[in-house]
Amino acid sequence: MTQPVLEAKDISKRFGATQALDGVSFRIDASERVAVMGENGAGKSTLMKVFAGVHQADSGTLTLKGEPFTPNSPYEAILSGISTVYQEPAFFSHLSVLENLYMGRQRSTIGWLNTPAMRREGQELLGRLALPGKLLRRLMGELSLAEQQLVLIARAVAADAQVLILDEPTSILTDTESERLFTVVDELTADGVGVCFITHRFDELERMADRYVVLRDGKLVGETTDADRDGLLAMMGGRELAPNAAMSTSVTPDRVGADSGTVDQAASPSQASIGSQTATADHDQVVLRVRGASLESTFDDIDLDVPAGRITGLYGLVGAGRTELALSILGELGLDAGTVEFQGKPYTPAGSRAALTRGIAYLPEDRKTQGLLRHMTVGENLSVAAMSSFTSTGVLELGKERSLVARWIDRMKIKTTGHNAAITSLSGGNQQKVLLARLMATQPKLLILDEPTRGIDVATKAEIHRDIHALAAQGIAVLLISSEMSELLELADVVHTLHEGTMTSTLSGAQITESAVLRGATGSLADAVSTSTVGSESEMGAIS
Amino acid sequence: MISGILKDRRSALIVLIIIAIVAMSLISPYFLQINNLLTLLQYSAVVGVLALGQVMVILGGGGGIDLSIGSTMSLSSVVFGLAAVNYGLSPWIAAVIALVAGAGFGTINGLLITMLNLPPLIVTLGTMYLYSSLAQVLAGGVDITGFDREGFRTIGQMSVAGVPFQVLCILLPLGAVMAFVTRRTAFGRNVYAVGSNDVAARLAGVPVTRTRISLYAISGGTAALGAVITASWLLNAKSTAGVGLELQAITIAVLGGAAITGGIGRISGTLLALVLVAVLNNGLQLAGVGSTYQIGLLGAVLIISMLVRARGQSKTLVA
Amino acid sequence: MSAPAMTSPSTTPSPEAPDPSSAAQRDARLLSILRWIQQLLMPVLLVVEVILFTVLSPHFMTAQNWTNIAINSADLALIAAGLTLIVIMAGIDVSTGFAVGLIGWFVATGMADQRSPILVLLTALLAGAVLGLFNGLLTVRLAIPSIVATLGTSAIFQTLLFALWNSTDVFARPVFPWLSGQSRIAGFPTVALLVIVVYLILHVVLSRTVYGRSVYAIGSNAEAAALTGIKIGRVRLTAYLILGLLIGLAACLYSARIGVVQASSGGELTMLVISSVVVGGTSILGGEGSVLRTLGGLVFIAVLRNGVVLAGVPSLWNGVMIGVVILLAVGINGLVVRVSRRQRRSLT
Amino acid sequence: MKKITGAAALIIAGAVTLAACSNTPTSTTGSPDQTGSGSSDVKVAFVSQVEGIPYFNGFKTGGERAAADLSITYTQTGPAKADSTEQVKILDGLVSQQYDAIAVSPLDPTSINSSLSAAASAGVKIATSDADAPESERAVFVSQASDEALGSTVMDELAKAMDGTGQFGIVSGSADTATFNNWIAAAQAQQEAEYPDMELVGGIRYTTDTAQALQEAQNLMTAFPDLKGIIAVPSTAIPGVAQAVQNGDAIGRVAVTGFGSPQTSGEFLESGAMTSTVLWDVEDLGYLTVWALNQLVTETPFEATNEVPGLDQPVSYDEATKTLLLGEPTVFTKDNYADYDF
Repeated sequence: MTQPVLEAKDISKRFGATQALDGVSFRIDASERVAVMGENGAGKSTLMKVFAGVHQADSGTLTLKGEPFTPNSPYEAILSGISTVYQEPAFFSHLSVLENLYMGRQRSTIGWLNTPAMRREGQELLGRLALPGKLLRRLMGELSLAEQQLVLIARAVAADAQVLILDEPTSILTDTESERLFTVVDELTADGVGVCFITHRFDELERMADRYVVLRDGKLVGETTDADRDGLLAMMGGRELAPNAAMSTSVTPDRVGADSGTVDQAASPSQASIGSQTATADHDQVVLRVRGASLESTFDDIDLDVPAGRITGLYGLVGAGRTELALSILGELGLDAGTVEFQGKPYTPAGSRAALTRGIAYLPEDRKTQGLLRHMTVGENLSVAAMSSFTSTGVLELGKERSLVARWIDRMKIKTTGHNAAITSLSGGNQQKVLLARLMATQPKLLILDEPTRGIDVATKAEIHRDIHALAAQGIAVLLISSEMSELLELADVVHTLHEGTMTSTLSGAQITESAVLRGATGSLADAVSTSTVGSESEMGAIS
Repeated sequence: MISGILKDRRSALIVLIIIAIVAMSLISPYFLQINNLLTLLQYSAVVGVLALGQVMVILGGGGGIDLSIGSTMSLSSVVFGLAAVNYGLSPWIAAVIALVAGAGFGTINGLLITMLNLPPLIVTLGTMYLYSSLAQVLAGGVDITGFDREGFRTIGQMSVAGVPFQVLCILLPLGAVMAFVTRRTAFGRNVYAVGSNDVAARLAGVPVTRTRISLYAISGGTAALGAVITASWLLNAKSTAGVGLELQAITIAVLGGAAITGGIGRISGTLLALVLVAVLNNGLQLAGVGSTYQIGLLGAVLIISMLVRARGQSKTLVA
Repeated sequence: MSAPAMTSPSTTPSPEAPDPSSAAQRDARLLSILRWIQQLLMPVLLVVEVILFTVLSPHFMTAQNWTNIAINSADLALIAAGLTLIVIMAGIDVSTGFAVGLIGWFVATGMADQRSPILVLLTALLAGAVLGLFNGLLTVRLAIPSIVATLGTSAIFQTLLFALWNSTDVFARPVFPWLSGQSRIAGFPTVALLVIVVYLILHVVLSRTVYGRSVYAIGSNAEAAALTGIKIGRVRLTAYLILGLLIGLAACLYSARIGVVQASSGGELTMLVISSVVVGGTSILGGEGSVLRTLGGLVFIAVLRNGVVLAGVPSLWNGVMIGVVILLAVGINGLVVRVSRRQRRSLT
Repeated sequence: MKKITGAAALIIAGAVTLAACSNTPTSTTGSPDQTGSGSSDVKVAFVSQVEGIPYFNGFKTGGERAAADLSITYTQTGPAKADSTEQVKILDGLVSQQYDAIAVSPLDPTSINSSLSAAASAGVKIATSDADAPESERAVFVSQASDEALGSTVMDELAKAMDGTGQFGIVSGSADTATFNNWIAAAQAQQEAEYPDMELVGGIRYTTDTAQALQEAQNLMTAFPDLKGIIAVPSTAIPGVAQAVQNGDAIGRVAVTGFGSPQTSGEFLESGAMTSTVLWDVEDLGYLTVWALNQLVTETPFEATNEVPGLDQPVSYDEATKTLLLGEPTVFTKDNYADYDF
């Protein structure tokens, strides 16, 4: 335990305007298990990617077993004994599990594959993770998400690593699968391997790690061996930076019956400026009613009511089926069973286009791949869904378009040089505002927001939160899908929790507490032991 | 602002065209003569019309490319010939039939590509064989002649105020219409949105499939238009009318600034690229450089124009 | 690392949801049927084709005719094998035909000038390597989409051939007598054996070596491949080099077979090569395919081209059949992808 | 921008280099631009069917000889591939270069018509040579030999080799070339009239290149094992067909004749894969064409029989069809092909 396997000193890394890592010093000893924790965008994944050679630090030094270590590529890092399972799975869906297991480090003699040996070892390897050996011949693309994850872990385990980095390995695993993983990790550490986890699962902390390290805004803010949830949460939260976005971990705003926001919303300029406030009469009328919605192996028998003027939260871990549920309501994914009613009338989901004309607008989860029209301007991005409002013959009335765009840029306080700016010239937060404005310009009755603040800076996040409040105050029904606890606690009037495709709880008012939400989301309703998390992490902003 | 102008592919093309014109007029004293310039224009009409169709398909993204554009032109030409000769229809009606047929051939491409999610490169490779071979079979391998020529030759042979009819009354209006459609209509906006990011476009309510199918239909229609122009110009319907034109059309589209990945490019750029290629071809023709050398030069121009582009853009891992 | 003995797997995470729903099962069944069709399409079509032509022409099922087919498609086969590597990595090369013509000119001229056959063969291989690497550099290092880059080089190769040819047909005798198609080993045309050897080697390389694995990995997911340390650029360049060398070899066969090099020699090969690869079932989107499939596609097309003549069908129909088969083959691939995607619930 | 201009410079430089070293199929005798040294200002041109094949090289040799004799300027050019559209473009280009007289060997007699009329109305004297466009406004057609004579000669040659009996095949060039079709029709007519024991099998096989011709010939021999002869039509098909006979070890069993230049056929005449090839003295044709163009420019009418200074035999002129006829076809065999340089 004396000699650190991997030691980082003063690591800094900047992406454009974002200081992703700011002077982080960190060590993993041999046979040690370290959990790295922190909120979205805290820099956890970036730090791991510096170790893994994906990113190169702007400053600072790495040492591996006392030797200076500057991996310029993932390959070098792997060769040096740092093995990583990334959060975004990187595998070869056309190839077999066996081929995936050994890609990049095949057993071979002068380029000649020793397949029998790999198959033998592969069997054993899968066995350690309690996977059946016959899986070796299956195509990776045909496996379930959990199986894929386990294969990738097996792959990393097999790499004779000195340091094993696992970025949220258990988020889609069942408890039995997770336990298997921990057993394997135990064996590895017994052999002197250092293991580094990124995790949000407080319930697993003690089983998982010996030491807990907390990052916040790119800085290392604390280290402890005490798995005390509140203490860790306090370190991770560190709310002094952004009082406006104050997360009250225990207090839930109870706004039943209140038309305007409760906290410091009244003074917010955006609230006053977004649209008229005449729609209040519709409040509480159920806009979207879902009954018995099922989609094979995705979600099952979901009932959901989304009332006007309210923010309805939907919480669940990655893979719980939240996004899929939203896409099914839109009609982008099918629906095996169940009924949907919209504004009191039966509604057959038929795709985003039909949904938009009916007044259902969806803000997609992944801004980059599902939201932005990258080669187009801010104005074109903003107006694309509302083109019918400035054309009747198919010919665009550009004057109308300009004023529409200008109005929304102004209302949403989008920081841009204007209509003709390239969308890619905006910061992530402002891009997200454009996408939100895109939806608002269609004057929707129902807004489905899927992770609306993922990878966005704190200040913009607060603005978007205010906007969401204001929209609800106008009478729009909002379905807020989020894996960020603080967001739901702050915004939602009602929170539904999803676990592996089933609705596990519906909480409202004072019932909405972290532990209650988490119990629902982890499916451990019976298990009342304090379980807590801050939500699944994504550092998309940092990558872009 | 100025750097914006300089970065625009079109300004680079204008510079290139000027340089080319100067160079060509030095090489051949006949180059700058009015007659020659008009001839030069005349030949650009057919390939220009095809390039306009091609650029629409490329703009629509999703690996959009139409290798079958030449074959579609051949097949439409045969359809025209059969309608005008075998069925004795007026060439004007036959022309309309050919246009509809061409759009239909394009729609078949579009349906296969969007409905079955197939790579455009391969689908249009398949239909390239299919259409050109069908053209040969239907025409029995020979040209179809003998349709009523009076009046119909207007398209290909007359000129208005010295400017060839097919340029003044077909190519330029078509270019203008397409420029208008792409920049000023909801359909055009949809095209760029689909080419830029089809998933995002779909979620924003853009009819992705319908837009893409329309693009292939347009491409097929322009190919048929090319066939009609050729038929009127040569006064016969050739079953091999479009052979080799797909390369030229793609080259002009890409040279004009259309990104092969979709979503980037302007109709005006395509037209400028067309002028550049026409100037180079015509100048070299006058200088007595054979047409095979022009093909090679076209290839070099294509690669060099991509090099300029590749520098500015991030490299992709996959071809 | 020491691997402590593990107990046999006690818990088996089941990928398919334990409660079977009819929709998913239907999809799964449809998918497996489609996979069957996908696998069997080419063999079945081949058998049907052979039976059909045997019935239609008494001269089809003769040793002489099969020998002709083999000899006439040997050069095509070599290029198609090389192109398969490129296509598995989601690339394409539309310059192969004129590359053959261009190198063919060097071969024919070398032979006409009475150079040593070994020297001519080496020149052809070297020239093939240079052309292949040139394409490779454009697409790999300069990041030009391969379709655009090779469209360009195809035009350039064509022009170079035209310039070198300079209005003079070059008549060539075979580089080595055994390249001519006359030569037999145990009754088999030597060139056919050469093709088989090349295919076996490439098949083994693709399925049994680290390099082959890397090729599939790049085609399947280039970024993930980079993460595992595969040197993507080098692997892709090597593939272009292999293709180039095979083109060099094919050029020797080509000039021996045709006996003359003219201005447009080789041009007809380009699309046939691509068609062979695609009809064989190698996905143009990358990640899957094999040279053996390509061989199947190639045999299908070669037999088709031969059979229609013997059966008295005008050669104008060739394209119709090739086109239909291409669309059929990719259409089934498309269905498989579509159904499997529906199963995986992905948005894109 | 620098890079783009750089690229521009490169492209233009390439173009200029190409133009400068145009040792390409186009060639010009005399100096077209400045010097009128010794030559008069008359400029004539010929548009071939395809650039630079040996056949049209021979034509050029003859044309240049005539131009030198007559002290005029002669240019010959043509498309890279046998493409009638390209041919029309080239013709229009020559008209805008203000040639005095232009002769064309049209690939397609219809599509060239309008350009020919346009040229004629621009004051350019127009002739066809080597192939005709009967409906056009050409002033004269310089005919190498009549289609009938060519067709029957080649059929006679084949019949001689086949003893006037048995199956034979025809491998032609592209289906839409009028001249080829005329020759073949004449050959078929001759066979039907004179050689009833011969039988055309497999129909006419159209091909676009040598490789295809090879394959078609090979398949013909397979499909019809008793095949005794093949007529190969253009110079692109000849090497393919002959090579097929050679590859198939059928020399002596399958006779090959056709229409091809002696140099293209030489190799195979030597090996015996071809028995003969039928054509005409193309150098003489080139010479006659340029002479005729000069006559047109100087507005000298043709006589019924013309003594052309550079040719051995007098040339007849048919007023009704406005056709100058070079003479009878020439049959090239192993013995005499070496005397011809085209």
